[in-house]
Amino acid sequence: MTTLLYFAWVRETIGVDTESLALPATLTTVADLLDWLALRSPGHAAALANRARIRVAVDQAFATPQTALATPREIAIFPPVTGG
Amino acid sequence: MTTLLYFAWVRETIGVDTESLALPATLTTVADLLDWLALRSPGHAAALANRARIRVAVDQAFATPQTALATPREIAIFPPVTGG
Amino acid sequence: MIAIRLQPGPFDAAAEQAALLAGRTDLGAAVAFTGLVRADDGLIALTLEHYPAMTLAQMQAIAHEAAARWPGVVGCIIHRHGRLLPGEAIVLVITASPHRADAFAAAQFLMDWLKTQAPFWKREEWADGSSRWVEAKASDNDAAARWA
Amino acid sequence: MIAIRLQPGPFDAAAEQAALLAGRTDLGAAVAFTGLVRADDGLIALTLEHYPAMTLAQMQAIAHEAAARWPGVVGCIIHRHGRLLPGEAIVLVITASPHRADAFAAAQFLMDWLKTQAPFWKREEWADGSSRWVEAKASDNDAAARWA
Repeated sequence: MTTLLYFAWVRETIGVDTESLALPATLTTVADLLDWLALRSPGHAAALANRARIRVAVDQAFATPQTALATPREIAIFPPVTGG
Repeated sequence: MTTLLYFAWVRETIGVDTESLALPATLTTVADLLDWLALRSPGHAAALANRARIRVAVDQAFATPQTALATPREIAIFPPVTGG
Repeated sequence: MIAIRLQPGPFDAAAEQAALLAGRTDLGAAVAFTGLVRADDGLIALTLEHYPAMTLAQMQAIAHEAAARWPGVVGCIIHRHGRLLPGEAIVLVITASPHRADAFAAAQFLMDWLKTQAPFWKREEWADGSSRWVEAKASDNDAAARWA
Repeated sequence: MIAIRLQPGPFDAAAEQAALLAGRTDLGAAVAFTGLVRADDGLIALTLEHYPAMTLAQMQAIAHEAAARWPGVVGCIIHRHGRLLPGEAIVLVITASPHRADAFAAAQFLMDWLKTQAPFWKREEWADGSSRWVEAKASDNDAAARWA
């Protein structure tokens, strides 16, 4: 099982802050994961509609759409950061 | 009469911090003034020997060797500044 | 060594700088940057959400990067989270070094990277009851890109 | 508005910054630069001589120039004179503005110009009883030249 974490408006649009999912072995990259997640609910679809506004961290390291998934324990999905 | 002020090692080498002098009308630029002052004493000559290390302010505004003297009330002579 | 801290409450910039300089007489320059909540027309509060498991690790990585680029620099980063009111301080970056150029450069680097590499998100609350998430700024990405 | 002050005694950077930010909620960034006496091997004190009639006028001119270049910046410059010991603060520059880029730029500009345009001279006293006047640094002239 992989823990999915959502932050900021991604969290609000999806409607939950975390979920635990068994990722199909067919998902090999971050882009594959986002495509698959978008099918889970209208909220997921809305949150992930514009991929340019989405950032992903795999096991707490920033990832790109091309990043390989291997066997992640924790994947976070969020908007571009705005701290500081 | 014009007030001459000396600062830092220029002051120490000349041996006084101020003097009041009647400048000859033949002195038309700051460079002329430095040539003339250098003749006043061995201390003046030593302080003004290396003109690259000398800075001048005429009536409290930075000047160059080419600056015209007009009728200054106060001329300060000092090394490059090192504050801050 | 650039220390990091994450906390909901306020910080004392003067005490932090005094602690950093204590017993040191090799430091000729100290730069303290404070980021504050601006009250743009009608803004009543800002809430900083963050990604707890990743935030400190990312702040540490940013601090290490600055220490590697400017070995003579010591400093600290303190970042707040939670709900903050206009005028309150959000972030403190202090850098100190023998000469001023390194302290200025490291402080700007730390802020540019914190803005673009640390997992914080700001939500604005407005007087009319609405709220919105702050959009990332292109100018922050440009600022961070100059250190590439 | 960038206020200036010249004094022999110490300053309280935190109080100065608090006064600058008081009642302002349009300022998102504050930069405080402190210049300190470094104790290079065997240095026991630094004495800052200055040109009283010209110093404040020149500090004022530098402050006006910064205010003209960065109209949104408020701040202060406090410069000490007289005899200072290792670790003591010599100069404080604080700048605050809506966004951080202007505050950082104005603070660096003010320091670069103070170093090259304000009539101060530093004399070093050494443990062996000798003393010498600090030479102007080419790096300070280079730093000032970038604002030309």
